[in-house]
Amino acid sequence: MVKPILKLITVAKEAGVVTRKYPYDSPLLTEEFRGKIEIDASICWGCGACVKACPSNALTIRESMDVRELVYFAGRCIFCGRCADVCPTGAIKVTKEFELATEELEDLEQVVIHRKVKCPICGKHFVPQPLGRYVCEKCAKGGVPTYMMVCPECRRKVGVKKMIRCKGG
Amino acid sequence: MSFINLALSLALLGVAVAIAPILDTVDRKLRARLHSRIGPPTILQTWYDIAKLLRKEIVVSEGGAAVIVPLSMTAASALLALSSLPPGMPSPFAPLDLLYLIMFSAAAHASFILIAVSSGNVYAVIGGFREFVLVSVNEVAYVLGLTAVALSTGVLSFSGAAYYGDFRPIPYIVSFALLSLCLYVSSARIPFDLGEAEPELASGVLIELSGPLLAFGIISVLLKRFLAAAVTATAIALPIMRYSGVYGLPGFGLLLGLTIAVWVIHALIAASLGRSRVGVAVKTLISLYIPLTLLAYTLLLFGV
Amino acid sequence: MNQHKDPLPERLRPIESLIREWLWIDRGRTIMLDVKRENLVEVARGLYKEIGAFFKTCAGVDERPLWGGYAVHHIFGIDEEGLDVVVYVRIPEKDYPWVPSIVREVPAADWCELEFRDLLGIDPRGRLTQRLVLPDDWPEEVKPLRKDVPYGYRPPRAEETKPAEVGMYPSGVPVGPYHPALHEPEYFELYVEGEEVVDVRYRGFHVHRGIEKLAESPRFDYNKVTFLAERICGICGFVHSCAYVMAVERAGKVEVPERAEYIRALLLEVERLHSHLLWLGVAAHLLGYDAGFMHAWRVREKTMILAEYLTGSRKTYGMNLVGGVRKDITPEKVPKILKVLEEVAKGTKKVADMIVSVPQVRKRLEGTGVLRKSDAAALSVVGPVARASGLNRDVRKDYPYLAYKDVSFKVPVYSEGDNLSRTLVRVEEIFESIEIIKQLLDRMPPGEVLNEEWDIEPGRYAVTSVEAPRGEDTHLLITGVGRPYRWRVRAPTYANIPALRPMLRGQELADAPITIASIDPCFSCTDRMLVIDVRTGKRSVLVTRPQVKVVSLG
Amino acid sequence: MRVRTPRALKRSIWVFHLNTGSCNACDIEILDVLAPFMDAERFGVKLVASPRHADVALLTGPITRETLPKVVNALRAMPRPRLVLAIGACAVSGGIWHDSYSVIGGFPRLKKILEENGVVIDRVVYVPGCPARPEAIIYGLAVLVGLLKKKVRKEVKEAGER
Repeated sequence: MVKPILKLITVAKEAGVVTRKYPYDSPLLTEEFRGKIEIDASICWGCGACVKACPSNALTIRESMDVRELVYFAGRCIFCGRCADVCPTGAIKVTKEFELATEELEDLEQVVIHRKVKCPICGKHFVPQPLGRYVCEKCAKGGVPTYMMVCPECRRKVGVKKMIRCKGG
Repeated sequence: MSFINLALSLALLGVAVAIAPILDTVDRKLRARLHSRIGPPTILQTWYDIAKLLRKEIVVSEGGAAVIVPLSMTAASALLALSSLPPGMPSPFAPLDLLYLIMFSAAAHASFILIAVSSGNVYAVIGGFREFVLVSVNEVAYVLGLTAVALSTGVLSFSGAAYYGDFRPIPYIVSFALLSLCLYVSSARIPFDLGEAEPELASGVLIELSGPLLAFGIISVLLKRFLAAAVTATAIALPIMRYSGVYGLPGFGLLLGLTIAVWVIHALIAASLGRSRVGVAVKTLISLYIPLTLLAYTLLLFGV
Repeated sequence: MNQHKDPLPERLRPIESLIREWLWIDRGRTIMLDVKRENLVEVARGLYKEIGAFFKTCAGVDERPLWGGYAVHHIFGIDEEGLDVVVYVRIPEKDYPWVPSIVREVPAADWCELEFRDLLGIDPRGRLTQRLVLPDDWPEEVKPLRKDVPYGYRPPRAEETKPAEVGMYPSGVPVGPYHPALHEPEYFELYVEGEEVVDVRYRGFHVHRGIEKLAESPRFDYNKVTFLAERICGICGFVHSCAYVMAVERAGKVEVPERAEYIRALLLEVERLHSHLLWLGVAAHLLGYDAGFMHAWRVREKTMILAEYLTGSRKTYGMNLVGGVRKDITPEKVPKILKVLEEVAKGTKKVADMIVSVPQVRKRLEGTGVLRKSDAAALSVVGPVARASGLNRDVRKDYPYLAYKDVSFKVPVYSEGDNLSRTLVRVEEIFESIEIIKQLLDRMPPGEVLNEEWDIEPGRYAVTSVEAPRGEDTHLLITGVGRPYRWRVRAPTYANIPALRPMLRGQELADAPITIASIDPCFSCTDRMLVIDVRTGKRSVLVTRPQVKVVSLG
Repeated sequence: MRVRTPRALKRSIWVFHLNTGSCNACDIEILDVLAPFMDAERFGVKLVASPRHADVALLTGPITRETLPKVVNALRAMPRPRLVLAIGACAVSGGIWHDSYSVIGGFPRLKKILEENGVVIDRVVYVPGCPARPEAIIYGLAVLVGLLKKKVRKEVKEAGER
């Protein structure tokens, strides 16, 4: 009976008190830890690559008439960081934030609102502005930016008309 | 029975109720340290727990309301058993204090088992059954141990032994060993906390209790535990009182101090052992009790 | 199917006449035997009894979109050859598919047959059947794994408001579903005589989350499923994700950089370290020795911090992708890893020594929960449970994968088959794992860790096994378009739970929790998708008065 | 009726572990909270074996169909005030399984079922994470009993602005 008591005392003495006094002390985080993500609205295009890569549907896109909302719901997030991997602009950063406890599920939402480009011909809203601008810039190098801000449908119509005119002319 | 006797006895009861939860926190603190962690924030943790439980709702299962009777019986018997100890003065029950002690301790254990039966939960009933097996072995040895201790002082009363006992060291030590072992078992600590065995019984006897009822249950368990430590402490204190004449308030302090010391030793043992199996526990106990009892009584008979 | 028409291996000659055709799916590793339905029982008997193969699992597949019928794949493994044998049976019926049951020949096939009955409606004929996987109020006609059932279809609950009766068998002691000894909702009913357990009834599959169906759903693709696979089990998740990606890579012939294979193996061992230390602590706790629990977990915490340092998360590492891993182990990290390993080795030694020195702990481990070698073999148990019963089975040795062929290590084997030997096997494995990690760090080749250039053809097939801390984890994968067509997971606990019966019978009730825990059960693995019946017909004697109520329900 | 969280709960929090079909990762992190490195006993936290003794149910998992009735019963057995800490992505919202056939999908949906059954939950705090790290669980407990304030709040940003 004495042996286990002595052994326990030795082990406990060697180890000392190991408790980390979180929240009064810093948490036991390593530099690699993946916490909540943060979306930098200033460079986000609203392309939806992250939404496609997200295994748990924590990132979703809500479409309405003139607005596309990129919604990040931390309550469903599995903190894998795939969105940050695939983000073409680097707008998504993985932070070390883990103190997310809350009473209201709403608190866990992060919404990025993208106004959509309005088609000058039919007046329909179709693509988030930054994404549209990016595509324009890319195509500008190729030299045909004219119809880039026109919705795909009108663009097709215009293109067809143009072709007909070309052929006819 | 004088006024001061009664006052000291009542003081012991008051102190017991007040410090048993504190000692329980000490227990937890000590265990935490042995686990390399900090443990409860203050010494009052168990009191805070009890205070919180008192404000919670009571959920009573079907037919479980009867539980209140054995619950109060347990606490009352433990207290009565405590008051048959001499807290620096002869106990109010002297010279029959030993008889009362045996009676009330048995009542405390029995009513504790009744809690299990009246709560009607399957785990509680198994826990109660285990408790019963253990208590029935232990109580016999306890009676024999107490008597042997008293016989080796020549007086069949603790209160008397503290004043005019004639201590025979060898039989006293052997009987003390027997008694303190029984008392450790009756404190329901590991390896003998079979009735509450959490991994299989989900805290057994007390499982159905909630809110204030649970608080009451916890106090009963702690009082039983305090009783075990206090009886062991009395057995140590008796020769000191007898030969150095520490009576009255200092005697009270001595008893209390020793009780705390015994509690801590109990806690230390409990922290470093694992839980036994009921069959094994009983076998081990019998194999220890029989030789110890035989030895104690042989020594007493042959007047060493 | 990937075809290699090569001769049948020598070992399979005895059953050659019963095989219609065979295909090498992966030369030297996996062979598929196309067997006529009426020959199935014969083939299973031959493989199991004459050839000495172990049974791994079986899977039903809804192959109606492919050729118009169902199929059942029985997977056997021949450990000595490192060969997986898939017995493939076609079921032409569209409406009432059935297949002969092999449970009489192969007792280990008990559960998986019930599983394809529940999930696909393929009837295993010639045996007792009852519901295993699906909840009791699930409508009989909905078979969730059939391709025509949408993945998110939730039939209305039968009676939402009625509290279920648990512990309805008045003579049993319920252990679970919410019980302190089980940290998972599982339900064991122990029939006891006095304190002795005379029989066990198990109702599991409380944690069935429909993973296999989800993986086929349009919500997922090959890469996303790795994260799903990881969440089959929070303790050995990396094992599942490894087995899954390996299956995809083998089926799709995806090149994997060698360094990635080393990193995967290394993380698998880190996971084993944490899992075994976790088990050691929980075992000590179940024996009432909390100091053991605390100290084992104190040592374990270091491995958790290490895991986070290497992967970014304490659990569910999120490291695997098809084609490699996401994060490299840079040379700066090596000294820290070695330091942690040193501490863990030292700590484990002291704590294990301390735990075993406690008389009660030793007494309750020694000679309890005995699983004899013959029972172990008949039930095809895996992992430490098998090794403690004298079966030398370890996937890392028998079917080498990843970087395990390049490292040397010992496989601890004990012959007593009791709880103590299972403990010792695990403790020894902790030290072996530490050695393996050191060797891996030493020999890690340089280079890339992720190959993202891949394209996977549909209709390919792979079977992979990975040695989880609890034993062999087998995955079967048929590729589809953009995502798996069928993915079947057989977690180690699935193979080990049936062994609880021989282990628990004749035990004292007090030792039931530790015995149940001694297989290191991981129900969340097992239940991805399913009650053992009390077939003894023995009278159970009650411990307590009838109509007992479990507190949590009262 | 809404029962106020008694102040006494700040000093003594007894928790009952209720796994509703989780993958075990959150569950082992809960045990980790009690283990030496985090040692929740510092806050008077104690893991109890019976829901009758508990103040807080540590609920993990997406609530599978099979566990649903048992979960309802276990929660009903708790005396009031009845607190719930929903731990992990699954308990918060169903996590990666949120639309699978055999799960209910997170505590918010369970709460509705509980209300239908007349089981009142006095306070819930959600702790996201997959798994929630031990620190996050401690933080959640502290928020639950009112020792700490929540940090997160809904963010709505217009693209292009910072």
